[in-house]
Amino acid sequence: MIDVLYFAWVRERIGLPRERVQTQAATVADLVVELAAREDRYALAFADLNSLRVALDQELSGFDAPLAGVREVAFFPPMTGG
Amino acid sequence: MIDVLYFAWVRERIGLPRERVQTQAATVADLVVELAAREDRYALAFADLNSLRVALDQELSGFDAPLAGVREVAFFPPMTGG
Amino acid sequence: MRVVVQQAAFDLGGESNAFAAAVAGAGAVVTFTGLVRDNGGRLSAMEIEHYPGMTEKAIAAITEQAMARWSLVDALVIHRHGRLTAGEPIMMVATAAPHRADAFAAAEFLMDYLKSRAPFWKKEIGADGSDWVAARDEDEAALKRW
Amino acid sequence: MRVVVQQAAFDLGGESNAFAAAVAGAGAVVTFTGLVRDNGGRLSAMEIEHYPGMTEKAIAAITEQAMARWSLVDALVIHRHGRLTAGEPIMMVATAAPHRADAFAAAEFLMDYLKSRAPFWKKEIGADGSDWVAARDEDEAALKRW
Repeated sequence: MIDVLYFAWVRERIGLPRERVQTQAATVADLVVELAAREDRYALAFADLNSLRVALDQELSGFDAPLAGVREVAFFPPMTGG
Repeated sequence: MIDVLYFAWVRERIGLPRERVQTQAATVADLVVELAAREDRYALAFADLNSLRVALDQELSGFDAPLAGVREVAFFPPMTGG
Repeated sequence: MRVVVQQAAFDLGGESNAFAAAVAGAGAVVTFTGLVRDNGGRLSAMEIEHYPGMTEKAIAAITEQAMARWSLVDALVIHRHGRLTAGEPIMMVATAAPHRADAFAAAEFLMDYLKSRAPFWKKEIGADGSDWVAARDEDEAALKRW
Repeated sequence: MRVVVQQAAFDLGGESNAFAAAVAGAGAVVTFTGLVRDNGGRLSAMEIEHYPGMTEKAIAAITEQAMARWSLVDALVIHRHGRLTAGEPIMMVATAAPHRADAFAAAEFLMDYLKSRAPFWKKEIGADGSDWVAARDEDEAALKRW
């Protein structure tokens, strides 16, 4: 079980800020495929990976990163701080 | 007659902040020659023109600039503002 | 070095004075303050979402990088989240160094990284609806100079 | 645009707040503050001589150049003269622009020109005597980038 968090328009499209997910996905990309297959709102949120960023345990990461040992995955659009 | 002003170590070497000077000098360089010929303290102040800057009527200028119509000449070392 | 992430407003002047007073030996202090632009009166508010936990860590890591890379005496980052109105300060950065080149470079570095690498997302609330602010290509490109 | 040349101390925080409050439409405010360095405790005071009349004109001309060259909403320069002690603010610059790149560039431009083209001369007063601060080659070189 991992915690999956959504921010900004990813959160709005999926309709919730976080959830616990039971998964055997080996990588972030595998997890995205699983989530996108769930429902339209997930498919819509994950339609374009180029417009998404991912953090694993609060560190920016890539979609090819392994999920072994990861407790928290967050998906969000490019950041607009400052 | 023009007003000649001295700042920083130029002022200290010459021993006064400003004076009225009667001159027929055509350029700043000519005026420098006249002043340097006066006394040792002037010669010392004007010994190295590379370490001096000049302003004519409060605008930075060059040593080859003409003095015609100029009312105020200022000599000083490179500026250290900020 | 101090990193603050908060919803409450901060006092730019008070923070600037406190920062400048505490940097013995520094000759140069640079501050950057980001304000909510009113976009010609079309913007009524801005909502800033963030990722609690990661935000503080990401900013601390960026600030430590700046401290290591330039001769800084001190650095400060304050960043707000929540709902802000036009003209309000969103965030500020302050850097102090013996000479100005380091203070300027470190402040620009911090801003470039905060823009694109700190987990904040801005939403503009206007009279005709609201929209997430899109990341600008030039902000991503700005990171390449460091 | 505001240019102030004065002997009296100024309040960095108060000036920063007043400046930021008056720049409607700006998203970015940059300030630079120059402080008297204590040089490891060797400096007891600094005396700043200037050229009354030319100083104000030179700073106004530099600031007008900055306003013309970048998209600035406003700019402020305050520069002191007279006797200052270690840690005291010597001068400040503030710039406001829609975006940060303009605010940073204009502030750096102003600083580079004030360093080498505004008629101020600094003398450091220490325990073992006093000395005029020499202009640094790198300050003259910094002008070449503009």
